[in-house]
Amino acid sequence: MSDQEILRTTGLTMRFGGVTAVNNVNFSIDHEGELRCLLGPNGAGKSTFFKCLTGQLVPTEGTITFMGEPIAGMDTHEIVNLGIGIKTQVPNLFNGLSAYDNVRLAAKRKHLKRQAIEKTFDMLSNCGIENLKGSEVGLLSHGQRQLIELAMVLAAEPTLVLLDEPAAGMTGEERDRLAFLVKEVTKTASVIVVEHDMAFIKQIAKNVTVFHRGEIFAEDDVKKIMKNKSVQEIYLGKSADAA
Amino acid sequence: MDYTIIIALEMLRAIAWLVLLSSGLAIIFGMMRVINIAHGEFLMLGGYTVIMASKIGINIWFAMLVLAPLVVGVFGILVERLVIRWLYGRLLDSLLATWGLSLLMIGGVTMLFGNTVEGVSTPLGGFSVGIYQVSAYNLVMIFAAISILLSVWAVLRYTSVGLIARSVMQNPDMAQALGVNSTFVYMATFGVGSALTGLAGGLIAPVTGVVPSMGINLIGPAFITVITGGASVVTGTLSASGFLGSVDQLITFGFGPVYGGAALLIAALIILRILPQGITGRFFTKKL
Amino acid sequence: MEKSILKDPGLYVMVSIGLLIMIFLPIMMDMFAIMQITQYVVLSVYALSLAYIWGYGGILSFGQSCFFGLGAYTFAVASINMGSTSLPFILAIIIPALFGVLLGYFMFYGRLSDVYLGVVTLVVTLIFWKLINHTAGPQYAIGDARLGGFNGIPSIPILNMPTANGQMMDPIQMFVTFMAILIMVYVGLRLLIASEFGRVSISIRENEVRSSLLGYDVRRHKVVVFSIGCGIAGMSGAMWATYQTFIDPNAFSLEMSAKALVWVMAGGVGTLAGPIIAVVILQWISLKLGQLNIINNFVLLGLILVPLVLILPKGLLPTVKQWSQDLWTIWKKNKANEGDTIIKESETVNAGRRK
Amino acid sequence: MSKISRRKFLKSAAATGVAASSLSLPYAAYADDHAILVGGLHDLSGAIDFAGIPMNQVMALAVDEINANGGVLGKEVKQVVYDPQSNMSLYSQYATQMALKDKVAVVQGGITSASRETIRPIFHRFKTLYFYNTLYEGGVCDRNEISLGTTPAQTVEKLVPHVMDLFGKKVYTIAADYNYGQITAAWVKRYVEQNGGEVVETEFFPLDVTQFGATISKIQAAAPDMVMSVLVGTGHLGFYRQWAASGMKSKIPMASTTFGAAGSEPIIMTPEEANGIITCYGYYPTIDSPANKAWLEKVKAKYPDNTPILSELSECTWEGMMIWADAVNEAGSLEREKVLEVLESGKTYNMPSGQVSIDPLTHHAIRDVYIADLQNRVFEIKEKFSQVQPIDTQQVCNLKETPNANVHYEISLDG
Repeated sequence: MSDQEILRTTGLTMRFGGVTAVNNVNFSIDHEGELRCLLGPNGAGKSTFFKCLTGQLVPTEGTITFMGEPIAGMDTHEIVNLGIGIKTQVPNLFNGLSAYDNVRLAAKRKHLKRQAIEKTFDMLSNCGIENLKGSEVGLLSHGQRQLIELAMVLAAEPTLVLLDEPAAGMTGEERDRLAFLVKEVTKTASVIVVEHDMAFIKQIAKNVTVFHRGEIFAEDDVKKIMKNKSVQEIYLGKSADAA
Repeated sequence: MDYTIIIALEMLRAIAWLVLLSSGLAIIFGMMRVINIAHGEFLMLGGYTVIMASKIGINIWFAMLVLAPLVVGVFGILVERLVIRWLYGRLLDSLLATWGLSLLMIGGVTMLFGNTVEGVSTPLGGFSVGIYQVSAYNLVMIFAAISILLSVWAVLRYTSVGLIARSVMQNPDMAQALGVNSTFVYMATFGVGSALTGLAGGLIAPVTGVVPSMGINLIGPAFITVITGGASVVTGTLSASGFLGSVDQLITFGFGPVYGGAALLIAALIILRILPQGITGRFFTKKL
Repeated sequence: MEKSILKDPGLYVMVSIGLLIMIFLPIMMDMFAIMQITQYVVLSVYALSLAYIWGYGGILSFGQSCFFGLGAYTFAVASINMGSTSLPFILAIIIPALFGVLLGYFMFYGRLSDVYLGVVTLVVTLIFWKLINHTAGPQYAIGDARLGGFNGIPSIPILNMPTANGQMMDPIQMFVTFMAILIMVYVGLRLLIASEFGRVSISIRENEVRSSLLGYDVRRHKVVVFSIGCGIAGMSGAMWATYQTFIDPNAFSLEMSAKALVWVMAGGVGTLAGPIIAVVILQWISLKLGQLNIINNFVLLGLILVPLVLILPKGLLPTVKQWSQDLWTIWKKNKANEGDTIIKESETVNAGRRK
Repeated sequence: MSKISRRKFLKSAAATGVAASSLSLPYAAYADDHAILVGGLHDLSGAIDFAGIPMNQVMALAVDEINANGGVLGKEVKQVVYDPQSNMSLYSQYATQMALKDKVAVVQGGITSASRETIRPIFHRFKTLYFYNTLYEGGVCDRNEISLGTTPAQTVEKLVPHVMDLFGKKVYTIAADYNYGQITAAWVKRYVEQNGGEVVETEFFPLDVTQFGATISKIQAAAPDMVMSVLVGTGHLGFYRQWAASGMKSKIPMASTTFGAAGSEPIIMTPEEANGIITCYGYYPTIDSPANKAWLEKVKAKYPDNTPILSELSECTWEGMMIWADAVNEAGSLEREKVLEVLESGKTYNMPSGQVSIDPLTHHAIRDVYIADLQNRVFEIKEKFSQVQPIDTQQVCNLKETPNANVHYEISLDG
């Protein structure tokens, strides 16, 4: 594993009119293969943070460096082509196309025609959704759509994978598959996961960053965070008990 | 000095003109996302109502202010029930259907009333500003535009009907879930939009040539004003009419009507490029 | 899964029909009918330009006539000045396509979408219409060609044969040439749509955000799609100009734009053959109406259009396809019930496009 | 003083070449039942149907009249009517159809100059005799076309001195921004200056302009003695209304060569708005002659309920049919060449509008021209000028020298 710093944000701030959704966030992923969980109540700014990273939003202030290159203000497709892949909160798919076509469109970014097709089949089988390949994705369940989107993200072989609530709507079986996949991914890429499901977090993560009101509230080992009283107060309360 | 006053008056009138032309369309488009290509023909219908009414001896003010909105409003509800209600959420189909409707209306009015009907003359005379003569009717149009905007604003802001309308505008599904009968709201909205259009058509009847094809010259400016204004009915209409009307008149005074018309279009283009959601998509977002 | 466009029977059926018409119509029909049909051919090319960018690129242009008009005027001005017609015809493709790149850059890089995109194209068209209408005075001339304002440009040369002696085409030759162009445009677009480029277009139409999240440059791609459509529209404008030997600002009119929308919508968005069928049917109806003089023709046209939207919401071709599939299913069921051998299900054609 | 710019258009005579030579030419316009077919091509729906419908009605009346008098060459005449719906591509299709399929003996029609320039080359190419019966900007030079309407030189020459005598020498011209408006405005300027006056301003309006507030203010600032209007179309109707609404109508008088040309404006406008506008045309329904009165009776008898609004356009359509029928009967043949020879013989016809003859050099009408003052929706005729020549077209066109011409010259006046 290389020690090159993957991602760093400095003073990252995003304001919408009078609302500050992300406030002065200094965040970094230091080495390849790191898996980081983002926690925080709804509206804490996690999804906005992701959108800044992928260029869907242009941050009001601050810098973002990815693999040593400043990317704030670049276009989404340029950032993505540098190697960031995102699975959005609500699966964002080509609803009218088949699962196969969806994944292949992603695979094509990295591979030539024949390899792209191989890659597509690999990804479909890795994600356990081979049986869905001919289905129009608009008609599938939420969990299935999550997996398809994941397959698309991975098919493009990104350096940094952003996963926004990947386990939502999944059956137990699908979630286990997901946890396995995420671990597989960390062999070649870094991963940032936004998740509410504490059981799932424990299953996959070591380091956790807690967002609150657009700022980084705490950043620590997952076990310590779960014992952190103030974190529990603002967010974990119930989930921690349940876990 | 007199000339300055005249220019200012003409600008106000030009703004009022755009407000009158577009407010009905703004309600229908802003609240229902239905593009009514037959809008120009709705205006024409308002104009014809006034002409036909005054022909049989009805007071022109009554015809303009009561009959025209009534007739076109009822016609609008009829159109909504027969055609538009099948097309909600299908923006483009509504465009195609209303295009057919506009042809139908042009032909229908020609068949029923003929294409050459005796017009009504402008009520009120002129008044003078220094050496200049100005039509007093201009003031009526400016006043009518202000009243329309104020009443739409007041209804949306202060009445429960307005609240319901706003909620449907924001999120039709949610409103439905809260028990709002959105079918009725849509019908009423289309009716009100049509009635306002009828009122406008009635009001412009004395200052334009009322012929079946008159709508063709009116739909363009109305449509552009609405889109440039953005989603908010009152602020959008006002800001877009204000901006486009002023540009049009200033350039017309300076360089002639060709360039005035072109300047209006170019101004709209620039606004849409800078503010892709129209003026109120960016500013005044919280306004009505 | 991977199905080649070349295995799509629909393509061959359409091309064969086209070739048959091209070869046999001049033998079977009189000159007048041929000239009528030439008009449908020209307008079909125009309809295809919008059918492509809207149905397969998700770009809704209310201003397709802008490029139609631009092509027509380019051809008129260039051919009047040059005398020959081949280069002007090519210019009539290139100039609208280049203008399409400019306008596309302006729109797509301004992140305009949806109905706002429509309105910008509409406004640009109105500007052209206004300005070209303003060119009545003698000072508005490009070389030997007077723009003529509202009255338009008369006496536009008829297309020359592309052969060496460069004779002017007679109506039959013009028909055959235009039919060949239509077939080429149709096949070209089908190939383009089935290509990788076309698949990306469709992915952008389906989901713009996801496409950019996969690293596709959505805006650049849209500009390219748009300008291809503009080039085709421009070419159809040139065909129109040389067919009529006359062009006026109506080429830039909203009506001309609206017609393209109507044809594509009536024929079925997301098909190419549908809009062609719609052109033929609707133009034929309006032609026949003008000869009937029963009641006001605008009334009749309206009475046809409004129910059309209500009855055929998906457009002609997709609806007919749907019906015939349904019928097929019912027929199959009956057969099966009668105890016959089950007919092997023919796979539905799905070469890169959505029903 | 004036220079006629003969802009050399590529002749669409080009079109006559290969295309026509391969066709059999239709001068025998017999239908199956041996009636002679005549084509009528007028907008019967759409934006200018107010002009087209009366023209079509009058044409039908003329056909009846011809048949009542024994038809043409002893055969019945039948009208073929298509409605181009104010749509140029339909114009071109129907024109082709009339020429090639119906093989009509003559076509009457086309209203706007655009529609005429769409169909004229088609009739020229297929050698189908064509009558254009609308007042227009002048300049058509085509032996196949007979243009019966007045041209600007015919009306402006008479109108300008008349109104300058009445109102004064300072003229403000407002005109529609297209060929007819531009050319007429140029003639207005020329004749105003010839009569020792001055055009203080000439303003052009696109046809879709509906708002005239700025112009009304500008006119007031310029304070002319009179306004000369060459406005056309439905949008421009707004000018007269807004002009009257501002109270200017009683202060600055107006003259026009377009107001009420098709007869509809005086009805759409109220008398308060339109009274006192001085116009000049080749025909008014109020012409006090036995021929006109008898004709009005005929129109009324055929259309008791839907009586058409009569104007120069519809009256010229009548002339077109009657002149054609007379020429065919005199030629004793439907052959275009023979009919044209009769038409070029300089014969004078007695028409409701007065004396009409066809100038053999330009194929334009030499006709009587009237000036009228509009009062309470009625044109009161003030002055009559006999046998006015179409001098504008005569400057650019000589069909004796160039019988194969197929051009629409742009007549431009410098200075």
